Amino acid sequence: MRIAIQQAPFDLGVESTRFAAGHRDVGAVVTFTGIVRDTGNARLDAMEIEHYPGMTETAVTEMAREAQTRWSLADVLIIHRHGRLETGDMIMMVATASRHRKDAFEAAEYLMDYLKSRAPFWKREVTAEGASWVEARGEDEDALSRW
Amino acid sequence: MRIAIQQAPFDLGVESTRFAAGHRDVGAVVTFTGIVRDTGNARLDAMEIEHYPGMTETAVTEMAREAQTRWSLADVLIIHRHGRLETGDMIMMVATASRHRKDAFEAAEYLMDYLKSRAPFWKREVTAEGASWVEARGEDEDALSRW
Amino acid sequence: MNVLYFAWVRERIGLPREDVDTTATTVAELVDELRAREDRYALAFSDLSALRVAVDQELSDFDAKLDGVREVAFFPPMTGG
Amino acid sequence: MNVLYFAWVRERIGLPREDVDTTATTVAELVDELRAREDRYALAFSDLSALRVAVDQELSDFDAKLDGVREVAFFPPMTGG
Repeated sequence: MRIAIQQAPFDLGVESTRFAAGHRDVGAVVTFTGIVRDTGNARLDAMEIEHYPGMTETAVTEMAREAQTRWSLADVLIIHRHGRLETGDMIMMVATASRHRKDAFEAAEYLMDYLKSRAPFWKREVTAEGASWVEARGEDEDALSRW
Repeated sequence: MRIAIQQAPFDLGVESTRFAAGHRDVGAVVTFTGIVRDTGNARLDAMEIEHYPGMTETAVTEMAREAQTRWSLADVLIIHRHGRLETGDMIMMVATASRHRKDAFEAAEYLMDYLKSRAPFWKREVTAEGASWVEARGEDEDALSRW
Repeated sequence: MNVLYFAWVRERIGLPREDVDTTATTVAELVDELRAREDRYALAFSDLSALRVAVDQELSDFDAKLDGVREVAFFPPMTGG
Repeated sequence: MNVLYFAWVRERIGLPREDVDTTATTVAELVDELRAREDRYALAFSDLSALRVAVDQELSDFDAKLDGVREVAFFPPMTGG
């Protein structure tokens, strides 16, 4: 298990390759990558991500441990950036490894749902018209009820 | 959209990076990678994958097109190998890109469910005790009913 | 008619493909003709529920008509992914 | 008590963190004390349903006791991922 909360960019290719290698008992690897994209109305100049140092690491580690108790996982990787990002930049990634695809998919979705609504990150979008905090979406909160 | 049915290995890192880059409107990329693993009882010497040249390409392309009509996807990638593979070798990968994570996850799971049971590949496991064709699992067939 | 066999169907029949002269109008009739040939065919086609069929490279079923069809393939349930 | 503010709570109050002398026994009492201080606090805490609270870096609620607690944080619903 590896958890990294960092300002620096990460290399999806390197991380995916390293994560998928070296397990004799893994048949399925799922990765999710979150990328900064333009929002509906305005072209984004930047996305700023604030977080709660200390709590972030604890909360994210706890999510990964919980996923490992709920599903049969050989490994879990979570990388989440903070600071100022631009359109096209990778914000975060999750990877799960398991014998079977069902466990790998479900655990990755579980982690994404919890990272969205329970990890202490706050996104702020900066456009030509000004900056505004991204509001939590009801459907993201609702997504937690399936677990 | 890119579909590759090939004997040659592929580089998950290179493919993931290339796939995730260069879309202004993509917020979510999901990848699934299938890897040869030892089975329950015996240590695997090799996995041999037979396929139906011609039909394979058509069937897999059709699955990708169907996923694009069912979900809002910016891009789809499917690579599937055939021939002789060893434990730890990557068999195949699927990648989906979308604005939202729900579409990317669901489309990747849909494609995996269909590739498992509707793409003309047949796996044969070679162990010290001999070779045997992998039997289709009822639960894989059942998985199709959710779509 | 170009007839193809994959996986254990290919192994049991001992051929990956063959050209078959047939008057069959459906896949089921073609199967009956093949079964009547030799034991290895009878064995390969002994349990149709364990077989799948593609007609002109599209997944089909044993009731499918063979009008204008050029290629029929028989194989076990697929195990891709 | 070390009190932290994040995102628009931080912006409204104008501080990322402060040391607060308090006799509050619950988070709700601490909020009442802060509200009474100045308009910017009253504004930040005007709608508790729009706020979340962490007690010693663990997600909690406004009824939580403050016995032995060293750090309380207020912030809007999280938007990670």
